[in-house]
Amino acid sequence: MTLQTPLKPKDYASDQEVRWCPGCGNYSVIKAVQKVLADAGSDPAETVFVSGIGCSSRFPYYMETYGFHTIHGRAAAVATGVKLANPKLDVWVVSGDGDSLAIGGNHLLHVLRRNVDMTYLLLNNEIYGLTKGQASPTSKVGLKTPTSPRGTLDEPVHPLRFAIGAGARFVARGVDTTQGMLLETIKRAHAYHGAAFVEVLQNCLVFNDGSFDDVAEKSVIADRQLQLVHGQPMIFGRERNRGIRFNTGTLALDMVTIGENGVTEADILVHDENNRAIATMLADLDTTVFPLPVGVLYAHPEASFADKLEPVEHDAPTLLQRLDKALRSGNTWHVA
Amino acid sequence: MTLQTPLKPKDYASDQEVRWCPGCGNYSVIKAVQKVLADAGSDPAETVFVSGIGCSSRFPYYMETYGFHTIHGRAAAVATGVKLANPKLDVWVVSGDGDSLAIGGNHLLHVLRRNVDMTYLLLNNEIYGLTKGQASPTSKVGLKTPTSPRGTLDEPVHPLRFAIGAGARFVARGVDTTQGMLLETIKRAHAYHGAAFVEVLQNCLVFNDGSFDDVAEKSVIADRQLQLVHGQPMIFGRERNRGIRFNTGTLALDMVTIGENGVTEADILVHDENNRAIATMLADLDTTVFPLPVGVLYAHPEASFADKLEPVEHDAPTLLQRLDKALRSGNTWHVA
Amino acid sequence: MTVQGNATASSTATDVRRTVESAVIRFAGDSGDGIQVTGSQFGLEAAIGGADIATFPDYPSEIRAPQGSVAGVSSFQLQLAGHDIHTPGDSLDALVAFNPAALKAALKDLKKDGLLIADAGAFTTRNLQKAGFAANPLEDGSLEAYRVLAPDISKLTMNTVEAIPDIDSTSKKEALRAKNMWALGLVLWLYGRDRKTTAAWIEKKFKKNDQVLKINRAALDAGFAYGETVGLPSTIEPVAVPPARLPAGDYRSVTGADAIVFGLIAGCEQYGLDPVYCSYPITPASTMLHLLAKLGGDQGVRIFQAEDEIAAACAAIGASYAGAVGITGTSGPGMALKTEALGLAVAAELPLVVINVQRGGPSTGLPTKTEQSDLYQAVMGRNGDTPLAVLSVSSPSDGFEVAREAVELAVDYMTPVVVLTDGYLANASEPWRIPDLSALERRSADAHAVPENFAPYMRDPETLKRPWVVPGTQGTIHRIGGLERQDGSGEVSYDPANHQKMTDIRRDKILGIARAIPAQAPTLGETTGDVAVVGWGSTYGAITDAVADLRAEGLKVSHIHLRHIWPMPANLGDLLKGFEHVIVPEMNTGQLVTLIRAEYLIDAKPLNKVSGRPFAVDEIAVAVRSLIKEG
Amino acid sequence: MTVQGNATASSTATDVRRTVESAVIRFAGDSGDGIQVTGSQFGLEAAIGGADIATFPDYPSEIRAPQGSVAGVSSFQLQLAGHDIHTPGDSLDALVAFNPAALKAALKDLKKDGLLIADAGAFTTRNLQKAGFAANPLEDGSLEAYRVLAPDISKLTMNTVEAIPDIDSTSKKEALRAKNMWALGLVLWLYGRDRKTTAAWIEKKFKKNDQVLKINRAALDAGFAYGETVGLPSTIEPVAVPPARLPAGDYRSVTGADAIVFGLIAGCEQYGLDPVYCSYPITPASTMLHLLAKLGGDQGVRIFQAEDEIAAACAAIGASYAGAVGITGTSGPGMALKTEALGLAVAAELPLVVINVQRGGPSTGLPTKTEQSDLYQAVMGRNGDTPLAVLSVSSPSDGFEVAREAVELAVDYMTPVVVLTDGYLANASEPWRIPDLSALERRSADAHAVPENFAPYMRDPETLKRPWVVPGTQGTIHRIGGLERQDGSGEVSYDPANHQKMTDIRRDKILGIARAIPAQAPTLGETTGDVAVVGWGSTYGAITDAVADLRAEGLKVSHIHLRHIWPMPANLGDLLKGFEHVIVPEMNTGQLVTLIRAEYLIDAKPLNKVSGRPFAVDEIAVAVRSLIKEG
Ligand SMILES: Cc1ncc(C[n+]2csc(CCOP(=O)(O)OP(=O)(O)O)c2C)c(N)n1
Ligand SMILES: Cc1ncc(C[n+]2csc(CCOP(=O)(O)OP(=O)(O)O)c2C)c(N)n1
Ligand code: SF4
Ligand code: SF4
Ligand SMILES: [Mg+2]
Ligand SMILES: [Mg+2]
Repeated sequence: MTLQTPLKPKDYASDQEVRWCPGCGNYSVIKAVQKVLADAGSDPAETVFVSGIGCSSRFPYYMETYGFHTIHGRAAAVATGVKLANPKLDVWVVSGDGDSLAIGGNHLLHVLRRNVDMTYLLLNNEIYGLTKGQASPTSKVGLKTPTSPRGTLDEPVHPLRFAIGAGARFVARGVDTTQGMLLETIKRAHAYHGAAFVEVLQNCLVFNDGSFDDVAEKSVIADRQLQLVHGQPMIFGRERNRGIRFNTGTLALDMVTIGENGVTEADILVHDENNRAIATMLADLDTTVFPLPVGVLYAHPEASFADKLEPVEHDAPTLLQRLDKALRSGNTWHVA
Repeated sequence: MTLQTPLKPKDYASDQEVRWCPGCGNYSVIKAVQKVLADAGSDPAETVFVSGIGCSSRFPYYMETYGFHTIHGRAAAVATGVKLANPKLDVWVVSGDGDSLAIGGNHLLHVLRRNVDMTYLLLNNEIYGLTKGQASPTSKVGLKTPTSPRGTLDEPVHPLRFAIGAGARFVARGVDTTQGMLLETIKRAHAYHGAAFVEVLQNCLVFNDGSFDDVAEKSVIADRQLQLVHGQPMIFGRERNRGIRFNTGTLALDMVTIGENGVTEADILVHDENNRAIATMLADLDTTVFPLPVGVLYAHPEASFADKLEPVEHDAPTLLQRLDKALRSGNTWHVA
Repeated sequence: MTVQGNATASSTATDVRRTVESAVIRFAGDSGDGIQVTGSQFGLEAAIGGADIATFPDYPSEIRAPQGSVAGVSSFQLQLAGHDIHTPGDSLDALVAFNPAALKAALKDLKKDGLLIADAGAFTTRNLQKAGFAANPLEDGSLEAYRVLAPDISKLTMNTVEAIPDIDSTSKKEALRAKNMWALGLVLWLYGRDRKTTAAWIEKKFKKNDQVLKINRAALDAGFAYGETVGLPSTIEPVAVPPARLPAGDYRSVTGADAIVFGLIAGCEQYGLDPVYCSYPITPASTMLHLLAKLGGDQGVRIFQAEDEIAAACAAIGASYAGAVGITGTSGPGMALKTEALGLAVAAELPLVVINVQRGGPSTGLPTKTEQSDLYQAVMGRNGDTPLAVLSVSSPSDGFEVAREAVELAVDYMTPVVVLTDGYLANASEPWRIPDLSALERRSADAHAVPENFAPYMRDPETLKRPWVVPGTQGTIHRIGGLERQDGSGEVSYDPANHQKMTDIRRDKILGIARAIPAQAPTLGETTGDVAVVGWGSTYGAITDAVADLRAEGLKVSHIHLRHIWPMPANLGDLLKGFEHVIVPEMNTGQLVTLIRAEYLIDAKPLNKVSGRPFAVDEIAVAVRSLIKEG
Repeated sequence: MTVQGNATASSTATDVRRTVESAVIRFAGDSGDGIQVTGSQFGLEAAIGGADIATFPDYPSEIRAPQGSVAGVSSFQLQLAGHDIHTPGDSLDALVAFNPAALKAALKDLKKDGLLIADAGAFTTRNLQKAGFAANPLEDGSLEAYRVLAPDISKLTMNTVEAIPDIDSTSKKEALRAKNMWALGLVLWLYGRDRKTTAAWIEKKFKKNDQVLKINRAALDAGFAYGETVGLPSTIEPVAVPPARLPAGDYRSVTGADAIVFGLIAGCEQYGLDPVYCSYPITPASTMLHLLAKLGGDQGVRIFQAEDEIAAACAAIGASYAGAVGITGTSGPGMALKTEALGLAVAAELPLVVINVQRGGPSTGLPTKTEQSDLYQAVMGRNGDTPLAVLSVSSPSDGFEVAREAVELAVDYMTPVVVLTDGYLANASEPWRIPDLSALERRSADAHAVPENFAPYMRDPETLKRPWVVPGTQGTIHRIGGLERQDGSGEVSYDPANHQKMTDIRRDKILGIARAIPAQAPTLGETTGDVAVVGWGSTYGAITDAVADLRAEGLKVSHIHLRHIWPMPANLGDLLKGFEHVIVPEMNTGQLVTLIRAEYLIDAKPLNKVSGRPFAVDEIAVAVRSLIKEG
């Protein structure tokens, strides 16, 4: 439901004191979300934020909407229940990398494959913030933390690759330092009908400061981020002369410079949100070399969970008659 | 450890009465596994089968090796613990589609991304066998079961796609009706150093009979299965004249006939186990139209979990001294 | 199909039958032999014919346990009687054994001089071996203590099938599978029951396969005719069981699983709320999910087969949060997985109904066997001081009332309510008078009403419940969660005094339920006496029959059966103090007895049985007698 | 670094100080103010100087709770004394408040005439407002009851830093963060402690940043010098606390978390087994994982940070199955998630040590506050009849012995053992005499020995444990799992009689531990009397001090503190029956008291406190006195 008299972004902010560290990346996410809701004219009373546990999961407290701060890793499952009971509600899940991909990995898998109608924000700071800085499943190899004093060993989970593998129909990425693109991406996700998955790279300045500097620092954004727009060539760079090409020899993506080695704009791959194979390759790019793809990698509208739900009869008197009928179906007999 | 005097496949069968329904697809899997162990000269005493709960998870009882029939969905986690305590053991996990992808999805994700050294067999019958035929997360849309009397609605999880998305370094598929290929595939998996994931299409003749007939029935195998061999072109068909081509226009895989429309063998895509993008496309193929890829889709050797484990000091007297040192590190003082 | 019951139970007017007040019959065979179907159909015919019945289905946990093995025996026991009964009976009047393994497993329960019907055709050397018989008991004289009727049922069935006109040869091969119908026909005749309902059931079940339909129909008739026409030995006489004097009304048969499902729906309808049932398949709880799936949206029900029990519990909590009645059903190990989520429901103070169909533990344990060993888990198995209400079901049909009440308590107190039933009850069936739904109390017209001066954790002064104001409501936006909250405002609070207060409120809210529930009365017997036999759950039938027997002996024994496990009825302590001895039979190592001892400091004695099978009436009677003797 | 303690505690020989037997001091401020570090360093200096100490760190659950707010106050309380002490003290002799919010939160605990040190520089209008003060309490006369010392610590610190030669301007901006060191310096001087250890700590901690090192060093010295040289008002006199007469030996300071870690390692080494610690981070259990990670393979330890608590428990079970000692540590909600896996460990009869660092519940509750509300969960919180052993820790250093014993019981009985500690104990520290490891008993040389005629579920006749024969052993191949198993052979078994037997064995095995553990003796007082105060866990200190006080009044009160929660010591019932009254103080709504009542039918009375804070000594004393008065 949208409002007749639209509200301002700040009207979506609750009166609760925000308890994130000053400078935390979460601030820019909540700002973007409030703007998205305002732009969409969303009715706060019809909007629900569900979260797990973590710094990121405090999100609902700061939103002037309905909110449920549940238990670690289970927001997706609770949100599914909310949809089951009232498919009309606008449901958001906000979760951290630990919450979504350590303890909550299974539920995330299943909301994505079921295409449960929700906007799912995974605030990825590659660390356990709330519990004071342990390695998370997205921590880069070698990160020294209290649980990995000599550096982590395990290959991290890659949120976008995981989401695509789980069968997600909407997969996107944003970065806390790139407000405009983040806003656009969340707006697209919110407008998507089904499970819209957005990973947001979010700096935790206390326990993992600068983990994304290499791609997220303001000064490098133009060169180090590939802003994806459906139907547009994958061009990036301060001079807008660099691009991504599909190499038909290696069957892999290449990084090229327009005007060099005979490369022209026509050689540049045009982004097609509907191509899952290319989305996978984009998600797989080694971003120490390639730019970081941001925006909507994959979007493939399909019937959502709520669309497929069996209609439910609500009218009590009718129901009573139907229950009576059910009780009397099959073999019955009368005792006089 | 391999044996000096090799054993026969039947030596790996325990004296337990097998309690699968006569005709169950699990029989051909256990036969293949016993042969793989015999061929590898595996020492039964150094071999451990860990399973969850389900028909498939009864597997360890029928193997003359160590075995642990654990709880539903947790075999991967238990097996990880076995590796932690004794990295030398040859660890297998046998699990069902419900066990691995409903309740156990999260642990499967994490053993795959950590590359924990084990051969993981997911016996996929697209149904909950042991609990009498409810829909599983891999059930095809529309399947009528006691929990979906009017047909399932949710899009299934796709095991191979999931495994690749989870960061698996070895991803393969076998079919219960294709013994030879199944044997070869499990052999490759067993030989792989790290987490080797094999999906086996396994017919449950009681609750989901014929779910794979369309690709697995003996008579259609040649035309409906694409047997992948590293370095070989992707050719299939009774006449070995059909093939898979990479279409550089659509950036997708095509099905072509050699000798038609100017297609020659040179146009056929050569299977490269190391190309994750192609593996993803193969996993994604719509097998109602395309043949079912079987064999090793993706194999990318990398340091395994056990390789990376920190060495552990075992010698008790030394340890005692070291503990004493630890106790005395930092600030201590003496009271006379 | 409604047939007129209470007519003469026998099908042929020419029969001259001895009347017996009750009979206990067990069908036993391979799991592939169709034992469960045979038993159910017999029960149905008996019930429709006016008898009271109680059934006990028992089967192995493998889908196809090894043919011919004792471990693979599936059985179905039932008692039919011309009066009100409560158990499927201790020892058997008749045993129908489809193979040697079945005989091996069940013979010890057959009464001396009881009737043994065996399929001689199945007593092959191989089958005898598999069952561990050195010689054929049908031939070696070892069954002399019983009345044995051992036709070659297999062959007789084959012959019958051969004789059907137009039967094709592939179907003939399948004919042996109809031998259960042959046996059913014979037993129906022996006990003077009709076979119309079974005939109709065959028509419906095999309507897509005319050949199989004919085969089953013919086998049923042939078995029946065998009794009627083949001269049976004089020791084997047909009997009649008179109709039971049940209260007037329309009846159906329900299993414990069915009754709970209907009760849940009825409970929600009282409030005009939708049930949302979220579950993950697990034996023996799945049957509830199956029935709910079948009933579907038509009954206002939404079901959700979750990815695991954690998700099921969490989705149910989400559904309650959004205004439906979230329900989650499971069995022991699944209940263990829901533990953390139940804590959230307690902290968030949301309604939630949890059905736990207990089974043999620990761990995977004995999945298809019954036990009552999850009481501790239900009452105390959570982190923190996390009280909730616990109810229990005493008989298959009792599930209706208990499930209905569970919904009421959940909504009226904004709390999770755990309902304990068990594998025995879930599968067992009994005749049930269909309740008059129009008499259902219509409760609080708007469960989601916004109280004046709304605050999320304001309290109803009577029940201490907080208001259930749901997302979508204008003007009451708020946030809840599992962190401790300020009483009233519901804001997150770390204030020590507030935590103390909230902990006390949560405890008092649940304890306060004791004021709303009826005082405990004895099920049977006086309110004082020598021995109180205190039970809960499915021991009901065995205890009540045992107490009836003891009272018939003139002993001052009463049966006190609890529906309300937590909180316990307010008068329970006083009631129990009126007895010299208190004994608590439980199918566990002593769980309710611990609560009673701790609450009332009464030296209640445990009587425990943990064998995966319900108590026999006699086991209880013996224990009570020896208690009286001792002192 | 080892320094010689027990020397004169004061640093300057010229001091003339009044001696006090003990002092209770609290540092309080914003979580960003470095309160925990300040408190720990003070404690360390006090301990090294020969005092006994007990500490109580307390902090909000946000990483950076809102600056200046009462909810954001972090505090660190400690008692130092010239004698053996057990608690961080009830009321404060001195309070160091770094801002108005800290004053607001803590003032109620300051004794009349107590010393209040406040940073006047932080009492700005804005901060006063945030803390909810209408006027500045430092100026409005409202603090007359206290001895107030309120220098502008912020400014004094800045001035000090300004005066350091070669200090750069960016570092100057950070200088304010050193005000905690200034305050620490002053308090160290006031209580006659040294500052050498702190100086060395600063050198080490900031060795990579010379500027910050100098700043902190200078601030520490300046605070100390302020006391020494600035004429303090005569009401504020420095004091000396004499050294405590502790048993001779080498000492270190340990937190409860440290002690458990060391105990686990020592326990495993007794058997020559490797500890494999599998865990998922959760407050307040993570610190154990951190220490174990640091110690690493060097100590024979393998750690595994699992994807969740279920995986952690299962991996630990897998590790035990493969021959290591599987250990899993967590806190309440994580413990809830492990429930199902614990059932598997009980059924499979594998050793497993589970450490539960209890925190405020239910659900997420009060993650950084302490509570003892998981006892029910530990003893009874599983599906099925699923007994295991439960131990509890009474003081920070007690963790060593308890963890060691937990390993012993797990291995000697092939069973999971749950160790209950809590958030208060895990974070609190005390001086600890480093144990003589060479005196550790070397136990059963080969824990994995293959017994003669090996069968997986054969039993040791004494302990009833099954043999721990691990994969990799030749000639003993077998399979285990969570389904019920045949006694002896360990094959899957659905046999009713066997299930009964196995259930009884599992119960008796655990109850049999009672024969192996020492009889319960009173911690303080006689074995009979008027009142037994029965405690467990971290209430130890408060109870023992309260009982000491009561006994000093001549009352016949004893303190009985349980380490063994399940099974309880064999003589406990008899012991308790020797008292007129039994009272059980617990930081929950009454859990141990339920067990005691049920076991012994003794009218034990609960004394409950659930505010997230430990009992005060006086709260217990008052309750006991009124019990005596009443009855
Ligand atoms: C069952 C359970 N296990 C563990 C915890 C402790 N815990 C709280 S938040 C968290 C992880 C936080 O990391 P993340 O999800 O990445 O969120 P962030 O704080 O980084 O935003 C953990 C382990 C818990 N609350 N509950
Ligand atoms: C915690 C828990 N939940 C549910 C079950 C019941 N259960 C046993 S096996 C199974 C699923 C079986 O399906 P699958 O894993 O596909 O194995 P299959 O029998 O098909 O081989 C379920 C739901 C259980 N044993 N434990
Ligand atoms: S700890 Fe990190 S993630 Fe958490 S609020 Fe602070 S900066 Fe943000
Ligand atoms: S039920 Fe299906 S999967 Fe299970 S043993 Fe039978 S055929 Fe195999
Ligand atoms: Mg994080
Ligand atoms: Mg399956």
